[in-house]
Amino acid sequence: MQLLHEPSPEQIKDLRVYAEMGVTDEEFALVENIMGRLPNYTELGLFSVMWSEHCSYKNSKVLLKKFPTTGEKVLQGPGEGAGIIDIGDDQAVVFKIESHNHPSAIEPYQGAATGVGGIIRDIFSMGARPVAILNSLRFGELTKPRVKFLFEEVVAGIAGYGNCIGIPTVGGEIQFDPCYEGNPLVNAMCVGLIDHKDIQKGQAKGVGNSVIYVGASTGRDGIHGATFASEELSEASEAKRPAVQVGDPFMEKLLLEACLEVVKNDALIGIQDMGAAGLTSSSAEMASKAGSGIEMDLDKVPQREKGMTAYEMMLSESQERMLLVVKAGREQEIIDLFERWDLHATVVGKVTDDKKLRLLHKGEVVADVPVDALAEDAPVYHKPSAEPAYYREFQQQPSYRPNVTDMKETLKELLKQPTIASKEWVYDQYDYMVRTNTVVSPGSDAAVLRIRGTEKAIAMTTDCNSRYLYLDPYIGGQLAIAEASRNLVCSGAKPLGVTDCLNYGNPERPEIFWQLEKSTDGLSEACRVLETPVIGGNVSLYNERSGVAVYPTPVIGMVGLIDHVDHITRQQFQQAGDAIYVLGE
Amino acid sequence: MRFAVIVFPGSNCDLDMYHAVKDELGADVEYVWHDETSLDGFDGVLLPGGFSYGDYLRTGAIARFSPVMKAVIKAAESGKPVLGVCNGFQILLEAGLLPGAMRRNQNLKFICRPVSLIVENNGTIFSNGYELGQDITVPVAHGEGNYYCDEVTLEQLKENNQIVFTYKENINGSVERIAGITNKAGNVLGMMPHPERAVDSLLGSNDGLTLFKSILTHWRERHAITS
Amino acid sequence: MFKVKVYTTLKAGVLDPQGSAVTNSLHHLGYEGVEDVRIGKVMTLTINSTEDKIEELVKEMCEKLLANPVIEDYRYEIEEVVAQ
Amino acid sequence: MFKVKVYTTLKAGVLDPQGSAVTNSLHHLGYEGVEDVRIGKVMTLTINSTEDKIEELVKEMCEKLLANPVIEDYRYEIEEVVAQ
Ligand SMILES: Nc1ncnc2c1ncn2[C@@H]1O[C@H](COP(=O)(O)OP(=O)(O)O)[C@@H](O)[C@H]1O
Repeated sequence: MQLLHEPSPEQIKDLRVYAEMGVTDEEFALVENIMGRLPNYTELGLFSVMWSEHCSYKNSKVLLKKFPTTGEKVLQGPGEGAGIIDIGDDQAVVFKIESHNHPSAIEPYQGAATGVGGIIRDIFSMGARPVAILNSLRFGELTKPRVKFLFEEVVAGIAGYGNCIGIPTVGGEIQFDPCYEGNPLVNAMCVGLIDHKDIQKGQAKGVGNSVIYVGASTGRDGIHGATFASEELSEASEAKRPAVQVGDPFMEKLLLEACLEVVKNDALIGIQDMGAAGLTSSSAEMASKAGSGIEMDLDKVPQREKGMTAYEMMLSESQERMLLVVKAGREQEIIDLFERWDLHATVVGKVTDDKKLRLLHKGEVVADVPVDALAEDAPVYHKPSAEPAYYREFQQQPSYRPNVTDMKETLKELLKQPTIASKEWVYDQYDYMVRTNTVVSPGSDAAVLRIRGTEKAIAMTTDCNSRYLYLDPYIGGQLAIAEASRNLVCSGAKPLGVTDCLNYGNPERPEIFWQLEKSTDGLSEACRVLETPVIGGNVSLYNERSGVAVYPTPVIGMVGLIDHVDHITRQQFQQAGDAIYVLGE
Repeated sequence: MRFAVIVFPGSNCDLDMYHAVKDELGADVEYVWHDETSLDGFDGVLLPGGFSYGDYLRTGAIARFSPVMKAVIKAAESGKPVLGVCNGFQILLEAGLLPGAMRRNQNLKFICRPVSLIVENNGTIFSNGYELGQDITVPVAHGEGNYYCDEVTLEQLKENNQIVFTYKENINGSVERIAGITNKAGNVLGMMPHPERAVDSLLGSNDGLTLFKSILTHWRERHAITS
Repeated sequence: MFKVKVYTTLKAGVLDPQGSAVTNSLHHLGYEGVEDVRIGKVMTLTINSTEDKIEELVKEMCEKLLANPVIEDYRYEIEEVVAQ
Repeated sequence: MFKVKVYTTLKAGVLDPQGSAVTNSLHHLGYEGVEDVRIGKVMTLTINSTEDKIEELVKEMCEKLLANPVIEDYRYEIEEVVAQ
């Protein structure tokens, strides 16, 4: 979609062009008010992506506040690329989970692959070495050819990216249910290790310092991806879907190694990946967090296609790109460092003191917007909530007791269910061993990785039984946390903390908002009791197709610490003659 | 004995190879960057697995033009042990140091799992520590390990005893279940399975350690004679 | 009997990491004149069909399986051959 | 400026796992008439060169990098284009 002429500020207002970008009348009035004038097309684009649910959490913020996010060991809670928890000896684990649902529904291989690529960047942009990838997948019933295709391609995409970049994919979970048929869920989690001294912040500090762009060049792919993720899927939305992003894991491998070298260099001030809303979110957020401004010359941005507009460059979600702030005068050092990795780094701008994001293109100022307005001042909504009728009905039903006459047959039937059956077909395709730390591989309760050079190990898992949440979001939320904790404890680990990915339907529907509200209450309560703070996560709403919402699916990623590799316990029976105990009620 | 682990852009088993040699074998080892031009200070050369240059054209096709490959060829010609694992094997094939080529796995899927290998030749400098016919467990992790060579080449491989490892079950479609072969001189070994992932029983198997020990044993014997 | 060639190429604007890698490699080898490389697939199919159906058939197979319409364009060539 | 297309295909006699998989899938989809599928690559290169050199250049690039002579055959088409 290439516009010959961008609409003028007046046209934008009169023709309500903003509505096409997902901006409401009230929000547009707010933008006009903040700017003290009408925004031009590029400026409006910046607001529309930064104020999308995907970037601003405008519908979920009120709920996320309820999560316990602090703890003695928490070094970084929500607010940066990923959360960080201390594991002693001046080391820490860094982890985060993120969704890539809508892109995967359209182009499953690339959607899943770029989802993995994105979450890996979140980890190494903190300065951490990514050591493991996990995932959590939801599809419709495998009897449908389209579902089969989605399933096979998503798995291949995760494998393709993770195997190539050389980070082991060590765990995950998969559920099949008709509610996911039109809108599959693809969540990816990455876990990293870091020495305390290497922890980075994505901040643009120091007036006059240089803003450096590194990685893949910018194309017209993924324009408005964040907005796309904040709408329901439909034929109409698919027609205006952004151009598909193709992942380049080789490029990311180079970026990863180079960035981990850069974080050891004291010329580096801040670093952040260009994820959703690409250049816009990375620059605005880095400036806003530091209380500074950024001025960028878009002519300097490496471009893959000819004739790109400022709007297109700022909204592109091309993959494998990073934004750095580097001390003035030390740029060449950093550029040379990247050069050694065959990567092109370019100075595209500088840090200013006026708290504005100012963009130049072909010698003209094409946008001049307060950074806080973009990064902080998105409206916050508390949507109406209403208990759904289905829930009331369930509550009134007498509890159901299955009448099992033939235990063996029933067991066989259960084991045949794709959701329960072995997932070997899947993890056979993941290189779960690379970097040779995987002590407990996929197929057990939790994956366990030793930490080389120490006696310690970390255990990790992703879990969520969304049927429980559908039936009772409060209890179901608690159960999700409890299940993840049990999986870690059974591996010999003490749970440290949680990252969550909240996958729900359209929050503008009161029943859906109610599900969100109740389940986050349940999750929060369980996290408080089990002392597993939430150190980061992601929200994916509008997971609907033709009015059918997915079950409330807050996927829980949890990481735990094992003090000594000798304490690792496995799921399998170890030898004949061992006694078997049942614990609990 | 001093080993070089060659690092190409996109190598990702370099660390595993390094630690296998350093921590488990206890030999000297250093990383050597792809744009180095000499390997003179080293007694053995290890080409690790991974996805050099993304394996985007054909596996190993681009890496073989790295400056360091001239030095690898020189090392091979001078009789030093050269081991290529997985992508390392693919690079050796593309470079012509070993005969044949790789195709996609027969089921077109990446395969990662421990597999049984049969030691077909324990007379090489890489396999002298194994029993002939020994069944060892070593992990594979590849998408293109389906070895191909024409019939003439296959005959030569057999005649010269160049087939060192075969898969017990044909997991990927390889000609005659071939998992690892040497050059005619016997000092260059390419194999798809990862011996460096099987050096510590904590991670499942240490059957791969014998391979590294074999190299060291051979080197020591030779040096005992010459010195 | 027909010999059909189906060519798929990435749509303009879609990133082609393979092509970029080959371009870079050719530059390193000294072929500086290479400005761009895009990589696609060519599938050669031998099909038993009647003449009036073949084009429709090929089109269908392309849309359903051989090409990925989300990121690829395709074209085909059909040639009748005498079965041996 | 030249637009060059390089086609690589597996040599006759080399089993093509991708081709076999596509043949099977097509059969499953009901296209029983498909007897065989072979999959190759098509690389489209834009090259800045003089006319007398181009063919030699392309041949060299094929032999060195673009095709693997152990397992692949290649052919190419060269077309001169007017640079914009
Ligand atoms: N469901 C959630 N639970 C806890 N924290 C969350 C959740 N969703 C988002 N966050 C946190 O809010 C912060 C802002 O998120 P975001 O701007 O999306 O960062 P990113 O672009 O890296 O995902 C992040 O630190 C993220 O961890």
